[in-house]
Amino acid sequence: MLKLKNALIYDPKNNKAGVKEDIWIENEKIVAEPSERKIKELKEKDILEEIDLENKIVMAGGVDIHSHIAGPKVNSGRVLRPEDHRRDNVPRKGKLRSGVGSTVPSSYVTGYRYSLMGYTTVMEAAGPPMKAKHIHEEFNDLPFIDKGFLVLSGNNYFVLKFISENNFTALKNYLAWLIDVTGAFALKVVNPGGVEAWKEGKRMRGIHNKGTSFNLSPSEILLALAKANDELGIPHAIHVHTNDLGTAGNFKTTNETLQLLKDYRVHVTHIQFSSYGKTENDKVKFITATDQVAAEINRQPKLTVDIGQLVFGEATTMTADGILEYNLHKLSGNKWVNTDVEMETGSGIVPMNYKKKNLVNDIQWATGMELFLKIEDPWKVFLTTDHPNAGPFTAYPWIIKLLMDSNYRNDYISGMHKNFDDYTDLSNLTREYDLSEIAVISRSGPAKALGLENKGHLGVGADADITVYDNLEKRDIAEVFAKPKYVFKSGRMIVKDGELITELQSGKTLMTKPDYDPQIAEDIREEFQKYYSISIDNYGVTDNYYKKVEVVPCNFKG
Amino acid sequence: MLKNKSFTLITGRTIKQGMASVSGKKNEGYKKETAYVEISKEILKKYNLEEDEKIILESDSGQVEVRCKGAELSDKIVFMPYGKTANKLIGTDTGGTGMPNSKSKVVKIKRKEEKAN
Amino acid sequence: MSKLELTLKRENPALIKKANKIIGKVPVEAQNIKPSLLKDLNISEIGEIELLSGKESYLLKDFFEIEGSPSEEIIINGDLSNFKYLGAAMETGSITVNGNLGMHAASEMKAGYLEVNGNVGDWLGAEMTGGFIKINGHAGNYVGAAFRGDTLGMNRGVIYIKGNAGNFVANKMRRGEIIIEGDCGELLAAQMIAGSVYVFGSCKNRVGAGMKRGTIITLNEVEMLPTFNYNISYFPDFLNIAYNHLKKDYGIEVPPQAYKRRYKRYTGDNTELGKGEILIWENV
Amino acid sequence: MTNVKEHKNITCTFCGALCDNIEVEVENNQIKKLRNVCAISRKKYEHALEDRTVPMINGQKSDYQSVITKAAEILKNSKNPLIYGLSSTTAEGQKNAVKLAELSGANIDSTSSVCHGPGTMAKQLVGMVTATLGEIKNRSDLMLFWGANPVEAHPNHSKRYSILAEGLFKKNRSEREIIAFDVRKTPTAKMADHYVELEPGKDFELLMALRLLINGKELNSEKDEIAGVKITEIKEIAEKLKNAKYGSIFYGMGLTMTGAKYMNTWAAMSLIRDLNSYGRFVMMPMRGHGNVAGSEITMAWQTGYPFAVNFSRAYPRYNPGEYTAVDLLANKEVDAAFIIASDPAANLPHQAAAFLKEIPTIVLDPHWNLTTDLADVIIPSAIKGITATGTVYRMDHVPLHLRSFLEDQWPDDAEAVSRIGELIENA
Repeated sequence: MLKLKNALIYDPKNNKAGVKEDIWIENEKIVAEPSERKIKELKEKDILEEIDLENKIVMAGGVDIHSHIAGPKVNSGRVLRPEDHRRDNVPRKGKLRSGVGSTVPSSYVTGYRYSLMGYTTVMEAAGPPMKAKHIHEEFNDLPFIDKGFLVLSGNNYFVLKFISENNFTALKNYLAWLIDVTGAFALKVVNPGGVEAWKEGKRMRGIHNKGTSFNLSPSEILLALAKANDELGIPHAIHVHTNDLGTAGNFKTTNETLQLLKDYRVHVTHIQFSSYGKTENDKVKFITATDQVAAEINRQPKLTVDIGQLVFGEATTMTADGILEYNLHKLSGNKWVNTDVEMETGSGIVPMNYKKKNLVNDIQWATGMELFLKIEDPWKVFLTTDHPNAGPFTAYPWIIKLLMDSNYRNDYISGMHKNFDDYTDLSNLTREYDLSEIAVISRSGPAKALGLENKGHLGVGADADITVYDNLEKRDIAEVFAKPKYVFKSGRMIVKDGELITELQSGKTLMTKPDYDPQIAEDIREEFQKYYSISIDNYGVTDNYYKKVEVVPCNFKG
Repeated sequence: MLKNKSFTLITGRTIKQGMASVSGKKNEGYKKETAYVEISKEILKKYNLEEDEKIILESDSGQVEVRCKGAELSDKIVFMPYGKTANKLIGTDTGGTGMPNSKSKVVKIKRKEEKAN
Repeated sequence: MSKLELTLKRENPALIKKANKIIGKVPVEAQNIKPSLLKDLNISEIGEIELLSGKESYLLKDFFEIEGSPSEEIIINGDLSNFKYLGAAMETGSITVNGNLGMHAASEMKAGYLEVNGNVGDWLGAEMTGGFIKINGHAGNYVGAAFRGDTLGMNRGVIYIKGNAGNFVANKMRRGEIIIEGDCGELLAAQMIAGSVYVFGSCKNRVGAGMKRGTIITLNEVEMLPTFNYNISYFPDFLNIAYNHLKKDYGIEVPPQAYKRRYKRYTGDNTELGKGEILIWENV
Repeated sequence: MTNVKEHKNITCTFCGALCDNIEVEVENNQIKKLRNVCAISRKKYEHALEDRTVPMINGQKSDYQSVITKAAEILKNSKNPLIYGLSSTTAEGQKNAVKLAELSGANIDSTSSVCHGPGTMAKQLVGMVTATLGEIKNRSDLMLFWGANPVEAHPNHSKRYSILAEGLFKKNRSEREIIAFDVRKTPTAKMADHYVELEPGKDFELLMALRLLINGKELNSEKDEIAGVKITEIKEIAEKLKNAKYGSIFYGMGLTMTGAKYMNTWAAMSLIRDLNSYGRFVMMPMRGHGNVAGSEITMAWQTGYPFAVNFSRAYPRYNPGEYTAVDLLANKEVDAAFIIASDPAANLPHQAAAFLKEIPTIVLDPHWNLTTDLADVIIPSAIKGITATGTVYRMDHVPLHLRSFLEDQWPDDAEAVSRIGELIENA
């Protein structure tokens, strides 16, 4: 048994903000304080380990609700960018495997750097079902952290077919089957309808026009998926990457989407990219539209979002939204990868370098910041950089500093483009996050939104994923959050004094198993065999790919 | 003169080479299917080479003795199934790319025994 | 002025032997033989400098006899064709090699001087940002190039090769000058962004493929890509100035027939910006 | 009593097309019947249990544990070993090989470097627009084969994925136009609507000329042909490319092994990229070996790089031309070699492969081949997809799980490599 004593606990779910208490850990879980007799017994047997955390800040391990860390698209990004790795080398150390870092690190290094930052659970944001085995193969080489993946389901042939046939039962069965056979955690919806349109060589705007051979509008797809997701009881909402993402004036589409889905659970991801206004008489065209978007979020009780905060410097954009990456390529002239995945989805990759001297990049940066500050309830907004799209996840400590310290933020703004204030109102925002709010946006909130009841808090029964930070007094906030004093994963110390313990440890793969009628596989068999290029019998992920699995129950009730 | 004429050696797969390679690399079949050269029928005729005649192919990396086969080919190229024999002609210079000149090696044809053109 | 002289031992740990016969050589990574580092050490400390050969770590004295005194000026004798990264990231001083030298010589060089009395391997002066390199023999591929996937090759500095050079010379070059007295291989100045390359010998195919800007000057006919335009045949004054500068500032022997003569000017690559130029000396 | 067992949806691992519809009937650990196989695949299955290797050290028969121990000793004691091959083993074997390379400070390279590696290098310059094979089957109205001859290298490709396949939007051959670009009229070229014969080594020039036209610029050639193709014909081709709704190009070694090598593929990738300003257009490398795509994939997630990786500094470094097998062997820079599921003595330039004879060489392979002839240590192995399970990646990076349906006396590649690694790690 392990006792962490005298810690200053920040555990918003259990209403603790700087409360000095002890934490007891046994068998990977946080447990109640044992009886005095038990403690005496443990001491006598010398199996009670105590660590004194006097004056240290203690939070649950960080939870990232949206990050690109494994699978075909991420790996293609690695291959694409040898120049991204060359100067960031991680040698083998003890049992820790070697690798490379920078914006698309190798899988081991991804695990190390999340762990070193005190993050213990990360959700891979977009997996093509047909290549799910690849994701699980990489998961098995992604050490320390618990992870799961969101399966792409907004442009799949059978999804579009069943919706267009009004066959809602089949849709639900298909989605549940898809999650089951791919070992996914929840549903991801990327530019619904728009990815199919891209494959058909068409462009779609907004959510109301019908544009593809399936004769469906994005709104019809979104509504059906949100409803199916709620009825299946999947612990996480549908995870939506909006239509028109990245384009000036897209806040209208975003707000229409939010209003359309107001009766269902929705998580809108990297909403920074979806909150732009448009100025017509201007070369820049972009302007923040955070007032409008934040107002809608503040109005809706079920809705959650993550930001996708922009970070200046190198990034590698990657998404299932193929047309978006095509546009980024046209805009930047940078190298461009596109992969259309049959019957399911697309994807694209473009390296980017966000520059502080670039006014549009500044506006994007401000859009993220403003949303953080204008969304009133921290339980609705989560910290992400849509790694590695808007920047690498290793920038989280810096973003935390920007949120907690308005002086630092204003200093930083003073280095922006001279016209910055004409397009943003960040300079007028004085709000500062406190430690409890930081704990919400970086662990408790995302865990709750994902439906992970054992994550993101330090109550009895929680997973013993715990991060210990030095006190902020006289310390740089970013430094403190970048280098936790200790990190515990499943009750075992994995980081000490900013260094990884040199033993590899595997985390769990998080999955859900919603109920469905297995007949669905037979119902789709004929078309599958014809129009996929592999057999339906070779499609599913077999058990040999699963090393350490936790099935999260589907007990959401609407 | 045949000895003054250069060809680009194209190595590649053939279905028989594929079948032979999975039927045991040590078998005669594999050797047979990788040890011939296809040459334009016009060239054969022009230089009085016989179908199945043994000739010597030579590059700056080595030489091999192979049977020749007439084929519908441009007179700029000769074709060999890829394998050990063809690889005696392919040099190791990759020009810094890691890839040798497996389809761009310059070769010459020599008669086994000199006979009048 | 004092100099430091290193002479490669006949027997050294990089040799691959079979029945006492040398059959090959394991690469040695020599970036630590760096003037800025060595000048402040004493001779015995210099002997303790780490050199990696394959996966094994050795000391400089395992490979070299050390003579002279600590200095920014280093002379190395011996066949160093398996020595890589000599002069890499070098910032000051000079290195002279009497013998051949391996890959990545003076790659990412910032300043200083490297001279090789012999041949050098690939990636000479790759991504260098300053300094002067003189090769009295031949050079390999990727002279002054960008590393894999990178956007910028050589960005300032001078590379002067008396002999021939391989493929991909000046690949993605951004700034600076490369002068090749001999011939050069394929894809000279491919994807060049800017800068100048002079080839007094001949160039193999695909000169300037994908170049955006920059100038290629050659004294022999070139097989032009279909993506270049012929503009004009003229007497470019600026070339005489450039040649004088090469001679005066770098001591480069420009062939006399190159001066004050007619050149054909092509521009391209038209699939890119199309602002690159290729000047070809006209033998009229 | 006979014990006949039928296995369906078996994946053939011969080529990068990885047909996963093979049906096998097995009786008493013997294959009795095969369905859906191509001519090569049939031979492969029929020969699977023949010509099997046995443990050998220096030409003497040995036992399994001894060859594993000897292999570990060789790799541990060498200063700069090479691990090479990998394209015909499983992803599990490849992963373990990368770990072994790290543990032994080795160079690790796959047959990709002499195959489609140049395409990957081109991708690192310009990116690549691609799709899975089913997408091409379902949508492509214009298919180009460039320096690729699937009829002989991937015999079921045309039926399953391309020329003759039934797709969702494109139902059959008559709904697709096929153009073949090659230097000789291959059997694939004979199936095309148009055959464009190129002058050897001039692919780059033609691709660049097409790019120019696609970008709306004038083609001012001093000659009336480029790469042996008339300018008028090039203009017609450019128009066809521009008018495709969902064009596709399958490219083979004809691009990667000739002339400008990876810059050929760079030009092709740039052309395909540019064509996406008109309709959609995608490209696909016709990967040769069954899991050569997997070798790049597994190496990338572990090291960040697809092939040509060096571990002498205990972290991965990448450089084709330096850490690639042909260069390392030709320059005589390695002092030991471990060949995994490959036959460099047959497939690499002779002078490079010959160096394997000079240095301690270990071969891990289920069958005798030309490289086992010159090996010091031979480690037998189970046969992937027949007697061993594992993961393979198709040419379009679609993963497939292999099942085994015959029994074997030897452990598989993944286990052999992992056992060698353990001996080094725990030494």
